[in-house]
Formats: sequence, structure tokens, C-alpha cells
Amino acid sequence: MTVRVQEGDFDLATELADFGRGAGGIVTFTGIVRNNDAGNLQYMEIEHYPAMTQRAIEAIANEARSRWDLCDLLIIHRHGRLAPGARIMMVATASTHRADAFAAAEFLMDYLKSRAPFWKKEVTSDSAEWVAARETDEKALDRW
Amino acid sequence: MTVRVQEGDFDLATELADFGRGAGGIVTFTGIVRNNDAGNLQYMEIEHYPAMTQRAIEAIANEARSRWDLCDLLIIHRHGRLAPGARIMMVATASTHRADAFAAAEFLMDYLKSRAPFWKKEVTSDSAEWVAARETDEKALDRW
Amino acid sequence: MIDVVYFAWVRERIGLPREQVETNATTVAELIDELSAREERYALAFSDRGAIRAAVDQTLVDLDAPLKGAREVAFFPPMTGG
Amino acid sequence: MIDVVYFAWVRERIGLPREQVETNATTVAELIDELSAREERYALAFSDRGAIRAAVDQTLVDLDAPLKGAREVAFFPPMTGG
Repeated sequence: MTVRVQEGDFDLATELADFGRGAGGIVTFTGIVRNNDAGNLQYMEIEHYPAMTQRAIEAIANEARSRWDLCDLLIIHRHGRLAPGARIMMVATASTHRADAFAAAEFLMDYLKSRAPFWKKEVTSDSAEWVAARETDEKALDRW
Repeated sequence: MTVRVQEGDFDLATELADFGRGAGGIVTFTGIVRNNDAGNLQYMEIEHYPAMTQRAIEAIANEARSRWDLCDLLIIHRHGRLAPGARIMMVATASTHRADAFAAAEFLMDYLKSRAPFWKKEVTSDSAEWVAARETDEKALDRW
Repeated sequence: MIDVVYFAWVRERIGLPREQVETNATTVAELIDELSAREERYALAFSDRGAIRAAVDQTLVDLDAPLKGAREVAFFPPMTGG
Repeated sequence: MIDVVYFAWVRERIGLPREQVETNATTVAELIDELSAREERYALAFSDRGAIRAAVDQTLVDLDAPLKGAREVAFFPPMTGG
């Protein structure tokens, strides 16, 4: 199991080179900074709570491992300034059963969204606004 | 949209290099040949119906595009002899909404399992057996 | 004349991958009946109809699908891709 | 003495990322009450309790959680990672 919080970019191929040996299937999710509707996003500033972040993500990861039959699990989340098109984070899950790999990856995403201490600020050419949490993100947790 | 049926291996990083520009999230599933319980699998032989395969997969892909909001979609499926640990196939979906990317990837997998003309034969040191379709694979289609 | 193609264990039991068949069958099921009446190996291959899938001109169909105008009919077991 | 840390717009409204606080509060909510009574900027930051999340010693807690033994309390808006 790998959990990393970092400022720098990551490379999917490098991260997956030794990932999930013996598994029958690997699911990955990669989150990418989208431009806003106005198309004037300069960057997304991602703040986090360094003393807590790693521990919070590991707790989420352990919960996923207890619920599903996983051979391997990887979570990387970046912080700092990220331009449109940049990778923000990724999760990968490996299992002998594809349903487990899919469910665990979705679970990790839902929990990382609402339970890991990250906050996004959208900085455009003429404003800087904290991204509001969406009610649907909180509701997404109810299904687990 | 890319759909490819091929004998040769593929590389996730190469396939994803230009995939899903403008998307907020990318989901991938990679299927890998697992050894059997006895640990004596020599290879999996994957037969397909060349005149039909590409068309059948494209129909599944188009169904996914009509059901979810996807920026991009990729399906690669191999045939021929594949040793334990080899990649069999992959799907990738890109969307502005992660739920769409996840749902479409699972839908594609469920349909590729039961509706694309591939058949697996498990060749071990002392037998060669066609893999039986599982009832659960057929039932998995009911949820869509 | 119609092209009939076989895959996986259907192909192995019948012992050939493809053949041309002269038939008056009007549905896929009737074609199976005709083939099964030919020889033991066909009867064996088609003995469990529930385990037989068919495609007409490269499109999956039910066994009661009509054959009118068909150029190629394929028979195979349930698919196991992915 | 307890370390109190702030993130995102809670940090911006209060105007500092971290401070040491002398408190007799027995719960997180009581600590919010004390801080809000101090100055307008605290009152503003904590005006919508439903939008405030808290962690005690780096573990998420409800606002009615006890403070006994706590070394670090964090206040922040709902998280928006992923």
C-alpha cells in the first residue's frame, strides 16, 4: 500500500510499474484540473493540513482494505499551485475481482473528496475563490 | 474514441498520453491474466471472431457514449496466447464528472465480458479447458 | 448457400471452423436442428441449446431469429472476454 | 494552552494560520464560543457553524467533541480534495 502527499507531479506509468502483481484487474482514477466555464482559470491552489493529511488518507485506505479484497492500493494527492490540465491526484486499486477494484476506487474517491483535509482555491485572472463543497459530495458517502 | 483488437501488448502510458484532454477525471481498468489456483497455468489462449469483434465492441462503446457524458473513451482487447501476468485488455473513460467515468468503465467491462466475441481457454501443464461463462457475469448486465 | 462459422468448443466439437451449408431453415434454431440431424459431432456440439449463442451476419441474435437474407451464421458458447 | 490551527477561508477570515490559546472550554463548540466572543474577525469566521469542520489532534470530530487532553485543535471549511 502506498499513500503519498506531494507538491510535485506524478507519472501514472512509473507508479503502476510494480503495482498489483498477481491481481486480475487494476482500476485507476486520475483527477485533472479543469478550466472553469469562463475559461480564465490561472491555477488551482490546493491547501492541506500537513500534520493530518497522510494519516487521514491512510485511515481511508485501511477502511477500503477492510471492506474489499484488494491486492494493492495506491493514493497520491498533490498540493500547491496546479494549472489547468495538471494532475491533482490518483488512486489505483488491484484485486482478483474487478467489482472489488471498482468499488474500492470509487469509495476512495468519495472519501478523499469529503474526508481528507484538502481545500481548493480557484484563482482566475480577476478573482480568487475557495471552491465550495457540494452537497452531492457529502451525500455520495451515504451509499457506502 | 479508440477501439482496437490486437495480438500485441499495449502500454498504458502510451495509450493515455493524449487521452481525455479537457476532462476532469480519467478512469482506467486493466485486465491481467491471473495464474489458476493450482499455479500451473501455462497460458491463456484467447480466440475471437475477427469479422465481428471490432463492430461488437464499437456498439458497446457507442452505447456507453449515449448513456454518459464522456469526453473520451478507449478500449483495447488482445487475442492469442497470453502468459500469466500479461495484460489482456484495458478500457479508459474520461469525463468532467467522475461518477460518469466510473459508471461507463464498469458498464464497458460488464458488456465486454458477455457481449464481445472472445473465448478464453486455460492451458495448464496437463489440461486445456475453455473457461466457462459465469452466471454472475450475465447477471451483471441487469443493473444497466 | 450460407456460411456457417464455429468458435471455441463448438468449433472443436464439430471439428471445423467454417463450412458452407445448403439449407431451407428459416430460423437459426431450424438450422441447428438440421445440423444436429447430420452427424453425432453436430448433435453433441448443439446438445445444450442453452449454452449456444448465435450471430447472424456478425450481430448477436436469439435462436429464434430469422435467417432470411443471412450470409454468415456463427455458433459459439457464451462469451468470456474482458 | 492549546494549539489552534486554521485552514482555507477560516484561516483567511481570522487572519492567521496558528495560535496558542488559553482556554477552559470543555468541548470544541465551547472553544468556538470563546474565540467568537474575542473579536469580530473570529465571530465572522465562525458565524455559520454548519460550515465549520474541526479536528482534535488531527482526527475529525463533531463540534460537541470533548477537548480534554487535546494538544491541537483545527478549524476549517468542508473539505474539497480529490
